[in-house]
Amino acid sequence: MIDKTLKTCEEAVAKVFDGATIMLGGFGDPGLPGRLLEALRKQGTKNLSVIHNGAGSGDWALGGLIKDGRVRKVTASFPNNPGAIAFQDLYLKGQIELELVPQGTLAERIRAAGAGLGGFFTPTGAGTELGKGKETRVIDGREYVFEKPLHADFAFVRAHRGDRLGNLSYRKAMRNFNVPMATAGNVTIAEVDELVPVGGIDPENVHTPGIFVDHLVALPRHPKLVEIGPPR
Amino acid sequence: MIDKTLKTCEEAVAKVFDGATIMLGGFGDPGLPGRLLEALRKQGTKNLSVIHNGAGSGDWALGGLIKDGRVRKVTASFPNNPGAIAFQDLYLKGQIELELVPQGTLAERIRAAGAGLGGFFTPTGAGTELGKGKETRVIDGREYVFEKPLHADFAFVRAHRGDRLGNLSYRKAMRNFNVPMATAGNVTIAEVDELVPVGGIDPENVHTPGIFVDHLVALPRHPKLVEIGPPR
Amino acid sequence: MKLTRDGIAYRVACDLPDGAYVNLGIGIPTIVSAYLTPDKEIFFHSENGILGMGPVAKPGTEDVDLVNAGKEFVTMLPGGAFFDHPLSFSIIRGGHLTHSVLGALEVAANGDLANWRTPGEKVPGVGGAMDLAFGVKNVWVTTTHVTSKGKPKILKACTLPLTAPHCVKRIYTDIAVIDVTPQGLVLREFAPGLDPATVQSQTDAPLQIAPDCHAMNIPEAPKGVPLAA
Amino acid sequence: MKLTRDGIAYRVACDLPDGAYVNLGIGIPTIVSAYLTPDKEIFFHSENGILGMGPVAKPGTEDVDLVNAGKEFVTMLPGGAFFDHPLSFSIIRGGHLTHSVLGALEVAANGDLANWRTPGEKVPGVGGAMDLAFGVKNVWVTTTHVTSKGKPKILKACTLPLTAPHCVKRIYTDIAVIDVTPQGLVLREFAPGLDPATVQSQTDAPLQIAPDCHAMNIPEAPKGVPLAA
Repeated sequence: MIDKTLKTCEEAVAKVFDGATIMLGGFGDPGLPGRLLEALRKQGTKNLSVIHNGAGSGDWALGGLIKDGRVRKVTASFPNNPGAIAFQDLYLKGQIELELVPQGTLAERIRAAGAGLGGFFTPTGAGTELGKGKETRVIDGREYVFEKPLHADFAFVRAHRGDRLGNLSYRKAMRNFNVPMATAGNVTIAEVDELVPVGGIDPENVHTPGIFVDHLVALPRHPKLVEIGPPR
Repeated sequence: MIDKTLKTCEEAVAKVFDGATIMLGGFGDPGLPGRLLEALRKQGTKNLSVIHNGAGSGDWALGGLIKDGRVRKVTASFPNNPGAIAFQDLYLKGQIELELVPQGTLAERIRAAGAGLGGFFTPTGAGTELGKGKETRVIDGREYVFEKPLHADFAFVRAHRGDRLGNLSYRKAMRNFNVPMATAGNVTIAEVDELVPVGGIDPENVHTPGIFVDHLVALPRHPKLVEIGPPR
Repeated sequence: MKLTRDGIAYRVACDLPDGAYVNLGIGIPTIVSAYLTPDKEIFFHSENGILGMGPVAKPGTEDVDLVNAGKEFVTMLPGGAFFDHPLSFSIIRGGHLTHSVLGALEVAANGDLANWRTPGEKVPGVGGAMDLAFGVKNVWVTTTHVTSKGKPKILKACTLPLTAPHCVKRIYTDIAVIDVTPQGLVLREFAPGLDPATVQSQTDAPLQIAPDCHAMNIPEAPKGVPLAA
Repeated sequence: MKLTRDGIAYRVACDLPDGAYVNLGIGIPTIVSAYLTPDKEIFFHSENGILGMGPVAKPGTEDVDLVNAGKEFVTMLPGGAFFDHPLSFSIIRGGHLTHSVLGALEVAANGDLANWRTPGEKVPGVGGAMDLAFGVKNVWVTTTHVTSKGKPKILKACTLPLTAPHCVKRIYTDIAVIDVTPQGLVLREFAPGLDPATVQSQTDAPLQIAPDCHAMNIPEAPKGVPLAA
């Protein structure tokens, strides 16, 4: 019997190695694999390269990992989120590398990796600073920029429900980067709110089929919210 | 109040013009917009270019449209399905054009059109007859073929449920090409089994958001199955 | 008279057509939804995978899994949908949204938009701004007409890094509504009590005056907040 | 002795490991699932958007919306999932399936596969064959060792149009199990009553003999159909 569940986040992150590239799902708090990140923080590997929409908030989860000096590079679209104090501090000191990618291009590059594509042409960024130095091509009268897939050694995702086969379903705005990242990690580890029996997720509502998931850990959601924005 | 529903398939296909490119969803019978196709057959426009996985079966729906000499070109992955008699007859006489595309490349080209991409590199076909004459590129040690998006003037799809806003949900194996085609048609027309009130499809289970759908027609499913394969 | 932030948002809301699919950026654009009249059915998109988004959640009713692109707790309207980032940006990049309402640092006469890198900003960030500017059919900009130091923001050419070239279709400011056309900028409306010459004096790029150019018709305070002052 | 079609399928079934994610092509591969033992949990994928597919539906229980890639009515096992074509082929192309079991017209010593264009075929069709051959980690081929006219199908080089170059990892025929290695073809097993020399005499490409090369262990008719004759 296949059983991809693990008891603890510590076991789940044990194989992360120095210099590994890690994708982190989540956009704000929904879908953020916070407990996996805290376990990774304890685990101690360094020189990590992180792919995430932002650059962490405060000193918890990704923010904490960066604060601890464990992250060499961040690939993100929005590392200037107000809470990303640890990142911004190191960035201004020249102690952390940034690859800035428009959000849609980031999502598409991750998907391309999971889909086995060698790259794609997107209009986004053509003729701007973020397109500079990149191959461009005019296709049917429009200018496009060539973008390559983004692979990772590990993808950390958070879903709502999961089963022992690794099937995942998300709630509301949790899907975000988790769905493509689950397909693009060499090893994909999911943190879920609830473990359900096989068949407990309707086949119509499986958002990440188990084929993409290597391990999952079911843990009550961490009550901490790291990215609640101020009312605007 | 937005209401994208139409009463009849005849109204729905009325704007199809001579020489139009039409995507047809469905893989076998699940998801085949058969009633829209029969309405199109009555509607009479010609020189149509059709994008579909196969090339129709028997003399109903796409098979009938081809038999009536209304289709100039078929873009397909599997036009040699045993039932595609009308297509095969015209093809052997040199009276219909074929663009043969591997099934995954076909799906991805359609998705690329809906996603606003200019093209992508896929490994499929590199070094084969179907890659001949195409641009190739070695990326990270692997050879890829460049493929362009496939757009269409019209996309005909079939879903299970729909609401007046055009939100669609499919049943079981109905999603197939319908989901990407709905995003790639300049005008997307859906045939649904059942019209439900707004809110009748859980936001978690909307497979095609209404933004992609221009018109929909709710009609009891046609009992005819055109592509039941023989037991093997 | 000048429009307030609410006034600019109100003016945008007047122009959104029934059935529009709209992404609202952070800042003034967020206020637009408050001024929509109930005769129009408009669908709001959020980059993080929502279509059919409703207003911000009332305190005490927040759902921890439901935030918008600005990380605020929001609600859903009936007929909405959730999806993942690749589909969300297919909707943007594929030209499926009818309107993107964005803030601006600078807009040029040819429709070039600069809104992602502020001059003093040391840590860059782009988010979904470029995808929206490149992908959406109608990019509408909301901005004060001049900077806090009185410098025009509507320029012959942008000086800041571009978000996207040739993307802006219409500009809503605190003193004007301006269309970006292939022939240049066309002044359509000006704030009550002003005139085209005054608008031009605060605009670096040359303005053509639309034949039917007129003063905006702005009510006082339909939601309790003054629209002009 | 030669293996029957069921015998070849049986032999493949023996090698599929617990937890494998498998796409079965049309023909002999389809039979493989019938010979899996219940101690293994194996997940079947179908190109048209199914993972966790079960057996063909019993007459009278067919669901009109549930067919496999061969357009047969099938069933689902608990823990399965439905998805669209782009995701289905992301699973294939992205290397997520562990095994693709395909038929072959020709296989070359370097792993080249030809299985999509038959010599006499006038209307071409490729379906998902190329995506599977290019994308899946372990491409296993099932085929009769020679054509109906007695010509070898395992060749020094393919003569028919390729499905994919260098893709085949293992070949299951009615008389042999052969691994494709960087050093060439390696004979692992031969049908009961045969010997390596006999297999080589029916193979165009040179075969190396594995140190532990042995006769296959084939039961008589576990499902009522003879596996060898």
